[in-house]
This record gives sequence, C-alpha cells and structure tokens, in this order.
Amino acid sequence: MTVEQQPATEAPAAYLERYGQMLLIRLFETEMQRLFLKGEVHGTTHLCAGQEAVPVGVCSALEPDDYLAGTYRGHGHALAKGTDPRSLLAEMLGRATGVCGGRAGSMNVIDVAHGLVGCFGIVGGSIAAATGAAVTAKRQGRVAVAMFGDGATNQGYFHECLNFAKVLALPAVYVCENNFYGEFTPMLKVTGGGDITSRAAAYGIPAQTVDGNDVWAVREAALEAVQRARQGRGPTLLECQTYRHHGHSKADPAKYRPPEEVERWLARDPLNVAKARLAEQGIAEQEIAEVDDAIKARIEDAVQAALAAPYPDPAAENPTEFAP
Amino acid sequence: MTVEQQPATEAPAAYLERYGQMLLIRLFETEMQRLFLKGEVHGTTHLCAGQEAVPVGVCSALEPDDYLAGTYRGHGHALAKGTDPRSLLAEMLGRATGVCGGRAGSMNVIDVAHGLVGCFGIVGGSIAAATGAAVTAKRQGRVAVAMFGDGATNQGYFHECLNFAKVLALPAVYVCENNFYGEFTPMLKVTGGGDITSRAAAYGIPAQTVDGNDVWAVREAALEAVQRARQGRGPTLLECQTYRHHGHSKADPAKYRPPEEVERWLARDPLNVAKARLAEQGIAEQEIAEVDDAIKARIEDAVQAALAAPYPDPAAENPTEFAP
Amino acid sequence: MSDTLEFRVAIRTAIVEEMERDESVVFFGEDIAAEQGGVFAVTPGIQEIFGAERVFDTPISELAITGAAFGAAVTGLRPIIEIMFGDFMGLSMDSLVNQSAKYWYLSGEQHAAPMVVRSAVGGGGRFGAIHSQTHATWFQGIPGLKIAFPSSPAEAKGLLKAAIRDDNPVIFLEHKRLYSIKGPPPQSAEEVIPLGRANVARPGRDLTIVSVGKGVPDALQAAAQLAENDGIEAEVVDLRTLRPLDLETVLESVARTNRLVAVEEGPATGGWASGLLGLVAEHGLHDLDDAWLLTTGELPIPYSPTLEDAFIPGAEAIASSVRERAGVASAR
Amino acid sequence: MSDTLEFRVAIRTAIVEEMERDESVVFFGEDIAAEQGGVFAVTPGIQEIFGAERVFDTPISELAITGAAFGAAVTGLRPIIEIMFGDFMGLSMDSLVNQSAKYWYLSGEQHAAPMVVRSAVGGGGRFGAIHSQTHATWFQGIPGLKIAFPSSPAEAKGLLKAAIRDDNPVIFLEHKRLYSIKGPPPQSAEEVIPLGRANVARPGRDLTIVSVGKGVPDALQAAAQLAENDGIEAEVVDLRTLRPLDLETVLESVARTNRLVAVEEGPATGGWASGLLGLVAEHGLHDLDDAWLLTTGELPIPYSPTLEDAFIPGAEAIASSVRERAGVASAR
Ligand SMILES: Cc1ncc(C[n+]2csc(CCOP(=O)(O)OP(=O)(O)O)c2C)c(N)n1
Ligand SMILES: Cc1ncc(C[n+]2csc(CCOP(=O)(O)OP(=O)(O)O)c2C)c(N)n1
Ligand SMILES: [Mg+2]
Ligand SMILES: [Mg+2]
Repeated sequence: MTVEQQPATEAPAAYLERYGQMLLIRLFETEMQRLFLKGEVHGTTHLCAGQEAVPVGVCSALEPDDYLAGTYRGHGHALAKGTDPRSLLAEMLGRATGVCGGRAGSMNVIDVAHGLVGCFGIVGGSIAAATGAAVTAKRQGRVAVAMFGDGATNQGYFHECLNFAKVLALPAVYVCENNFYGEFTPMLKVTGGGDITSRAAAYGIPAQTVDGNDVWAVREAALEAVQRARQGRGPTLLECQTYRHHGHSKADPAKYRPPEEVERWLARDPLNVAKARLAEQGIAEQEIAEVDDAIKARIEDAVQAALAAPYPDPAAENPTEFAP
Repeated sequence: MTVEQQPATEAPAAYLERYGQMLLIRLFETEMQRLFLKGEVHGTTHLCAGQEAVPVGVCSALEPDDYLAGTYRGHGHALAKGTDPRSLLAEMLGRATGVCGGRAGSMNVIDVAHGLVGCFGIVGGSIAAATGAAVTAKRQGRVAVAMFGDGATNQGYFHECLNFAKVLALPAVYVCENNFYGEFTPMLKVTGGGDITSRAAAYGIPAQTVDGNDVWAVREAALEAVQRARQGRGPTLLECQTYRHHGHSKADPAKYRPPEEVERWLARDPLNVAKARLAEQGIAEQEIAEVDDAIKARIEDAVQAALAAPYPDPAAENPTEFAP
Repeated sequence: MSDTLEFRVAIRTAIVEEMERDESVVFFGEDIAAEQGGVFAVTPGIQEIFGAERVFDTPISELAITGAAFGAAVTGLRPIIEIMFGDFMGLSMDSLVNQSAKYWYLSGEQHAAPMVVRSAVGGGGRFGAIHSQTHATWFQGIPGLKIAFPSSPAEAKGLLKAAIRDDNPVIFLEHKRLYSIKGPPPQSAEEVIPLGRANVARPGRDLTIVSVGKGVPDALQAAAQLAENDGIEAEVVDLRTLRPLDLETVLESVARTNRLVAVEEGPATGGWASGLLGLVAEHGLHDLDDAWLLTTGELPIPYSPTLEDAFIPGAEAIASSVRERAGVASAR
Repeated sequence: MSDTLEFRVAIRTAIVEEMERDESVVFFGEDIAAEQGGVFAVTPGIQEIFGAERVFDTPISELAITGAAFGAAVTGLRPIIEIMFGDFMGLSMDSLVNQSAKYWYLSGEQHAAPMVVRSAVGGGGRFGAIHSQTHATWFQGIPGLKIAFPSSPAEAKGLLKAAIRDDNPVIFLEHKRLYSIKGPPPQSAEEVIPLGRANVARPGRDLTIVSVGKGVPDALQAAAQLAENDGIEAEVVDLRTLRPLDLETVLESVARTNRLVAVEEGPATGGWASGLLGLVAEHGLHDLDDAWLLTTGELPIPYSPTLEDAFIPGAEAIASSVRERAGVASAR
C-alpha cells in the first residue's frame, strides 16, 4: 500500500471542521452534565471538557477505517472517531436507540462501524485493545490508536503492551492524555521519574510531548506517528498535555486542584486556542458563528431524539450470551 | 538506625567464603541434575549453574535479617541467603524433612527464618514479594531484594512494582539476572529498546549494569544499592549480566544458543573468575582445596541425609487450609 | 455511640479501631487517603489519624498493590488494601491466588499472609458491566483465601474486624447499594464476628432462603412480605463468608424447612449458589423436598435502568419466586 | 492417517488444519514458535508453515498477549493464544473477563471476540502448586466465555477445531497428563465437536459419573473396573465444556441411573462439580437417590509425590468411592 501523508496544514474549511468537532464534544459534555443532574444519565459519567483537542487532533490524522480505543472518559473519543451524537447520547441515557442498545452506558461504548474498538472502563484496557487491533491493522495497512490517561501509564497494561508493540513493530499510536490527575491524585505523586515520554523511550519507542490544547499541534504529531506506523516503522507515544475542566466524575468537585492552576488552564481552553487560530487564518467571525449554530442544532437534535427514545424493554429484548 | 557501609574490599577469609558459597551452589546444582536423572527430583527443575556470583555477591551485602525474594531458578537464591543445603535438598526430593515439608518443591521454596520470603514460580512474582517486604523493611531499617530474570522485565509486575517502590521510596534492590534468554527466546528479541537499566531510569530509579560473573563486582554494586536503600534514598536496579550453563529446565538441551556464545561464557565461569581473584589475593591453592573439600563434604552430607529421609505420609500429615 | 450505624461508617470505624489496636495494620490503595476517602467516601481522614507511613495512596497499579500487600503481610505487617471496584480484581488475581493464598500451606506453615482486600461490588447503581460485578466466585475455588461479604452495618464492622485480625488473606466485599444503609450498631464496639459461621438472620419453618451481602436484606424483606401476605415463614440464612463455607448451618436449617432457595446476584452457572445447593444435595439430599436458585441471567450486567432492574433479583423477585415455587397465589 | 493419535499431535493438527482453512487464524504465545514448539512440545514447526506474521513468539507478558488477542479478535482476526500454564491465567484475567467475554453483549451484538486461549492444566506431574492448577472454575461464572476441556486425542482435535471456528472467546484446557496419551483418531479429519454438548462416553444403568478432561479417562477406567469386579454399570458423562454447561445430558443420564457422582480435580467449595450437582438438584431433585462429589482436599496442590498422589482423585479413588457409597465390598 502506498502511504501518502496528509498535509499538516489544512484548507480553511478543515480548520473550521476541527473547531466544529471540538465544539461538538464540548456541547455534548455540557448536555451530559445537565442531563446527569436531571437524572437522565445514570450511575456516573466522566466528562472530557477541556481535552477535546486531543481526540480531534488525533482522529484528523486517521483514515475512517483506522482503529481507535478510548476510555471511560470517552465521549470525545467516540465523537471524534465518527460516532453519531444521536446514538451516543441515546446510549448515555440508556435508551434502546443507543449505539449499544443501552447495554454499555457511558463507560463502555463500542462502535465497530466507525472503527471505535471500544471505550474501556478499566484503566489501561484501551492500550491492550489498540495493541491487538494493531495486530490486525498491520495486515490491512491500517493504524490503531490507544487513548489513555497519565494514570494509566502506571498499569501493567501500559508496560506489557508498549513492549509487545515495539518488538512486533505494530502500527500503533499510543496517545496519553496527560491531564495531570488520576482521580484525586496528582500525576507527579504517583509517577516515578515524573516523565511519561521517557517510559516509551526505554522501550525504544519514539515519544513526544505535545501541547494537547492545540488541536493542530496534536494533529501534526499524530500525522507523523500515523505515518511511521503505516510505513511499518512501529509504534509511537504521544504525551498530550491537557486538563479536564470538570472533576474526575460526576461526584467530584475537584477541590484538590489549586485555583491558579485551574485558571491557567481555563485560559488555554482548546476552543479559545482554536478560535485564535481561526482568526489568524482569516476566517470570518460570521463563519464561526455559523458553525456554532450548526453544532448547537446537532446537539439539540441529539438530545431531543434521545429523550424521546424508548428505554429497552427487558421483556421484549432477546439478548444472547454467545455470538451464533 | 545508623547505617554503616560494609567495605567492598574484604579480608582474605571473606574471599574464600564467597568462593565457597558459589561452589556450594554449583555442586548443589550438579547433584540436582544427577538426582533428577535418577528420578529423585520430580517434575522439573531450573538450574542456576553459571549464575552463582549474582546471589552470592548480592547476599554478601545484606544483613541476615534483610529480605530476599527469589525465583523458580532459586536454589542459588536460597543457599546464598542462608538456607541449609540439607533442608533445601530434602525439599527438592520431596521429603518430609524439606524446608517446606516437601509441599513446595523446586519452584516455590520459602524459608522465613533466613529472610527468604520465597521463591516464586510466576515470572515477576519475586518483584512483588520484595516490594511488599520493602514496605515492612522500611519500618525496620531493613532492605528487601528481588531476584528475577531478563524475561521478567517484560511483566506488568516489573513495571508496576518498580514505579510503586520509587514513589514510596521503598528500601528495595531489584536484581535482574540477565542471562540473555527467557526459556528458548533470546532477550533481545522480546525486549523493546534492548536495555534493562533504561527502564529503571525511566522511573527515576538509579540503575547499573554489572559483571554478573564477578562476585566482587556484584557485591560492590549491591553494597551501594543496599546503602542507598537503608538511608531512605529509595530503590535501585542492578542488571547483572550472566549466563546459565544448562538449558532452561531439565527438558531443554538449549540447542538454540550459538556454540561460540556458550564457549565464551563458559570461559568466564564465575568460579574461574573467583579463583583468579583468590590467586591475586595471594590465597594459597591449598586453602582453596580445603574449601573445595569442605563444600563437597557438605553437599555429600546433604544428599545422604535427603535420600535417607522419609517421604511425607499423607495419612499422617494434618495440613490446615488456614492459619489458626 | 449513635443509635444507627451507616454501612460506610461501620467500615471506616472497623479500620480505625483495628489500626489503633494493632500498629502493624497498614492501609493503602488508590485515592483512599485523598480528601474524599475513596470514590465511595468510606475512609476520609484516616491518613490524618495514622500518618502517611501507615495510610497511603498508590499509583493505579492493582497488581503491585496486591503484590505489595502480600510481601508486607508475610514479613510482619497486616495490610488492608482497597481494590476500588471488585471488577478490577482480575488484575490482582495472580498475586492473590499464587502468592497469598498458598503461602501458609506451601511454606509448611511457617508463616501466613494476613491481609484484607476490600472492594466495592454489585449492581443496581447503573455503573455498567465493568463496575458492577461481584468477584467472589472468581476466588471461591481457591483454597487458602477467605471471602467475607457482609449484609448490614453491624455485620460489616464485626466481619471486617475479624478479617483484619485473621492471619489469612481475606477478600472483603462491600456491596455498593449497602454503603448508605443505616442499621443498628453492634452490641459492643469490640464485637468481632468470626469468619466462617453463617447467621440465621431470621428464623422460619417453611423454607430456607440462603444469601450473602445485599441478598440478605433483600431476602429479609421478601421474608417479611411472605409472612405478612402469604403466611409463609421463611428462614433467612446469611452465609457471611463464601469460603470457608458454613454448610452445617445451612444443613441444619434445611433439616427443619426441607426447602431451599439460594439467591445470588450473578449467573447460575459457576456461581456460589449452585455450588451451595450441590453441597446440600451431597450432604442432605433426603432432607430436601425442593431446591432452586434465584440468580441473574447468563449475561453481563447491563447499564440501562430498565435492563438492570430486570436483571438483578431483588426482594420482589425473591418473594414471587417463593410464591410461584410454593404454588401460592399472592395474597395481594 | 495413523491408527492412533497422540493428544499433543491432535492439538497441533487442529491448529494446522484450521490455519490452512482460514487465514484469519493467527497463533501466538511464549516460546510456541521456538524450535521445541512450547514447553510441552505441542506446536513445533507451525511457524515454518505459516510464517512469522501468523505465528510468533511474544515477550513474557500474559496480560498483553491476552489483551492483544482480544483487540485482534474484535477487528477481524481469529487468534489462538497459548498461556503456557493455566496457573498463569490470573495475569490474563482482566482482559478476558472485562474485555473479551463482554464484547458481544455490551456492543449490542455488533461484533464478538473470536479467540482461543490454550493452557496446560492439572496436577500429577510433580510441578507443584503454581504449575498444576485447573483454572476453569475461576472463569466458569463469567457469561460470554466458553470453557472447553477435552478428554482424549479425538476430543481434543474436534473441540479445538470447534473452538477456533467459534465466534466467542473460548478457554481451552489441556491436561498435562493427557499430552502423551494416544487414542483413536476422529472418524474424519473434518470432524468438529460442537461446544456445549456433553458426551455419554460410556453408557450404564447403575449410576452416573460426570467429569471432564482427564477425569473422563479416569472415570472410564473406574467404570471398567466396577463392571468387571463389582457388577456395577456406571454411565460416564464427559461434560466437554464447563460453559455452556450441558445440563440436559446430565439430567437425562440421572433420570436413568438415579445416582450421580461428579469428579473434579479441585476442591469441592467453589468447584464446577458442586455447581453441577446443585443444578441437577434444582432441575432433577426427584430423580436423585444419591449424589456426591469426589474432589481434592481444600488445599493447594502439593509437590511431594506421596502427597500429590493422595491428593488427586484418580481411577482407583473413583472406583472405591463408588463401591463405598454403593455399599459394595470390592470383589478383589
Ligand atoms: C484498573 C482500574 N483501576 C482503577 C480504576 C478507577 N479509575 C477510573 S478513572 C481513574 C483515574 C485514571 O486516571 P488517568 O489515567 O490519568 O485518566 P483520566 O481519568 O485523568 O482521564 C481511576 C483510578 C479503573 N477504572 N480501572
Ligand atoms: C507468568 C509466567 N509466565 C511464564 C512462565 C514460564 N516460564 C518460566 S521461566 C520462563 C523464562 C523466564 O525468563 P527470565 O525472566 O529471563 O529468567 P531465567 O529463566 O532466564 O532465569 C518462563 C517463560 C512462568 N513461570 N510464569
Ligand atoms: Mg489523568
Ligand atoms: Mg533469562
């Protein structure tokens, strides 16, 4: 297969598209929070607001049939990979029209048609899923991406899978969304050596720290990693530094974070960073406003559709334990 | 607790003692092989002949009440830590007089009285055991050592435990006996990056490559690591390069190793290296011969005792599932 | 002492009391020391009492946490660890099964591995398939492990104290849906409930309902309904531990009632309930006039509320299963 | 085709035939491709046939191996992996339980995880407590997993072929003491034995002996002895798979014989045998005149030959247990 690298610089329309994708995720999360408080989202949910640039930048470097494995903080992973917000939202609300029929819920979304191998509730699980997908991808000329957090780099999964991918030269890209906390615990307190890229380097895997709040910085690093993978030159690790705007999950007010730190990161909201870039590119405010409206409408529609959808009827469902 | 470092240079008697300890292990392994072929050692067994300098050098840097966790290739680990060859040999033969009453066998020896936390049949298990022992040791001013192979550095245990020990500043010493093979597979084929010390370095753990066939080189590195641990400065990794003289286990003729490689390592037999050093130290051949005879007699005695010992009588045994 | 005890407070109190009593007890896990005291807010403020040497947060490394607990236990400490959700216990399994469980026996009884592994388990909270499992049956067949699963605040406190004092590795299950339950406190603060003895939580003559954990309050509620509405007097046996299994108490109960239903929040195949029934059949076949299981389907636990509610057998399901099997039309 | 088939050859042949048949089948594990073909010399030369893209050795990383198999399976390959000894499956458990087993259901039946996890299991080889376990019961309670445990070379071949073709994750157990056993080959090379159907390995009218894996040849040997020496005609049911569990076949047998013994190389508490007995009690109580278990003690598996031999129930133990329970003094 010939490997053509997509250009890191894009046409203005593409810039707007990235922005729109990030906004889609942001508004999705806003709705999730609202719907959670209304009792429509059940159990728990982990919002990724603030981290949108990472999945959007990464997925902009992928072909539609490449694979992505995300996490319990996975709404952005799914949306960036192409999952329909309608079916994602319905899933979150436990409705029969959800992408998994309401069986999976917020933490475990799977969307095979869009190459979303799954979102994984076990910290580190996405790393294994993508590593395995990369075994398949190698045959197909495809690439498999794992999304995971800083905390996941302390899991055996991380170590075993990165080494495994390296020795088998798998076409995998390991994307660490370093948001500097695992639940309530600061990353530096639990990460020996304090540096994630050097862990990959120890396996002989090229690694790079990326501004995870700049979607184009992420895109550029991802393009290089994806090209390396497709050319048979093995895995790459990207450490995308970013920040979550909310607490770890619905129950967490995130009081453990110093206000100055939060301020600093809010000032670098990836949507603001992107808007500044759009302005630099000479894209008119009007055009941006149109995107804003379109995305808002899309989310609105998804919410309406989901709320109107039925819950699965246990008496009518005919689930099978095994594939036939 | 005051930390007094033992000198790396030793009195001549100590030189002879190290040599004798290595010889004890070597002759033990020779007997193990013989007894295996005679059907007296059951199941399987993993010999450490060729690697004696590592446990002997490491244990020479320890106090008797420090902890050691060894592996299924653990006869040397146990003997170096002080397990009586009589009770070890009896255990190997499945006799009631074995250090574990014949219940454990070759791969799972435990000798609490000598600080041998255990020998662990799971690759990487020793790393966890020593890490946990180091949690206790930290309170006691003691040190805990893990012995493990190159192959074990690909296990989740390695990664999780080294990071754990680093962030908790545990008094642990991680000793990798790099004998360049895990079973039939060359280390380089399965070890991304090809270098073990850089993995530790990635966790911020000081690491050093050591000539694992020179007991005094091992001792020197171990003394430094043990001192670091006792002073509260956290864990160290030592990669001791060495070679096994036999195949992986009883069933393995080790044909996968290039003859030149085997030759090269046999020429650096740790016993020969030690003998050369003894000569340098001006220790007379006569003195060495006396040690040889004493060790031979000790092993002979252990073999006789073990062969004469009864098998455990299942009808008379009264094992308990739980500690009372 | 207050009149009622909350389940999560019972857990916390047991830990605090035992840490005060024995300074070899240490406690660690993910986010357990952080301000909130774990994701279920069970252990806040414990680090403040006992200091960071005895109570500390760890990296997200279930295997290291469990392995470290093992190594610490066999060298003289008595670790309590938290593996946040029981679902994560697969990551811990090797160390528990191959190290902790076997140490006492394999060492020729030189030393045991006194440690407690606490986890939140069970469904009903809409946490989905990977945060709702009950891992007891993964471990029930492992000699050398004890498995405790309390059913009320007082039981939780007494069993956890026993687990901490026990010289063996104890897997301790805390059902999420019990954390906020309040109940009468133990008779005395010192009360320790021995591991391995089932409890007749309600006497009855018509049938025996056996369960454990949250199944017990469900069974008690069902029994109350059955007594009131149907004139059926169900005896409820709380197993308390799934290993060791107190078969005697169950057999004694069945000898009186001749009917047995075992209620498990999990599938019938490979569950503890079917195993219990099998042991009763082996040892008390001729006392049995009827025996059956009330379990979940043979599926993972679904997220959607309608599906999850239908999936998990609660008090209603128990009561109607008894009515149906007893051929009683509900009085209601 | 030769007259007799060795168990290890049966395994190898099944892999080779299925890899020839379907090029999405891949095979990896520790030292499986190396010259010897794994520590039990089961798979030599397979890499030579299919190349290093389809057959390869891995690092010693059970969790990565299993996780990679999962990821590969859900994207279109059909991996066979070897986790050398069943004892190591604790390291693999998280991925199997939380990823592979749940994929079909959780995804809303978008895709399954077709994969086979082969391991050597069982005692009797003096390998000690950490290399002799049978991990089936760790997984039996996990919906979505199949568990196959063949009892003879022909069964091994047919069941492994079925497992490879199955769209679900299958745990495949190979008893170490069977590897060198020879037996009649399957009727045809194409024979595939469906997963989930038990086999009446020997018909009989007096009692039913249920087992799986090596328990089946042991039971057959015991049945032959009992027939010859004691005039007892035992029916032997080979479960073949522990999930799904073919209860029907067992119930039919018990309906004929009214007596059941389940033989398991493992402890009674938390084992599959007690669970099977429980399910029989639930569904066939009134067919049962007697039911019991023959298991190991509630202990880890000891190393010493005298201890191990006494620990594991073999043909002799089965025969004498039947005699004892039937009140028959041995004819010998
Ligand atoms: C194996 C496992 N351990 C613990 C948890 C509970 N948990 C969920 S998210 C989380 C923090 C993960 O931190 P990180 O990897 O940095 O990702 P983030 O949540 O910050 O995106 C923890 C501990 C889990 N889901 N799985
Ligand atoms: C978890 C686990 N996986 C696999 C094995 C089988 N096994 C025993 S020793 C060994 C090789 C280990 O290599 P290394 O760590 O280099 O140690 P060495 O044997 O060379 O001393 C393997 C794969 C095991 N015992 N445990
Ligand atoms: Mg994080
Ligand atoms: Mg090695």
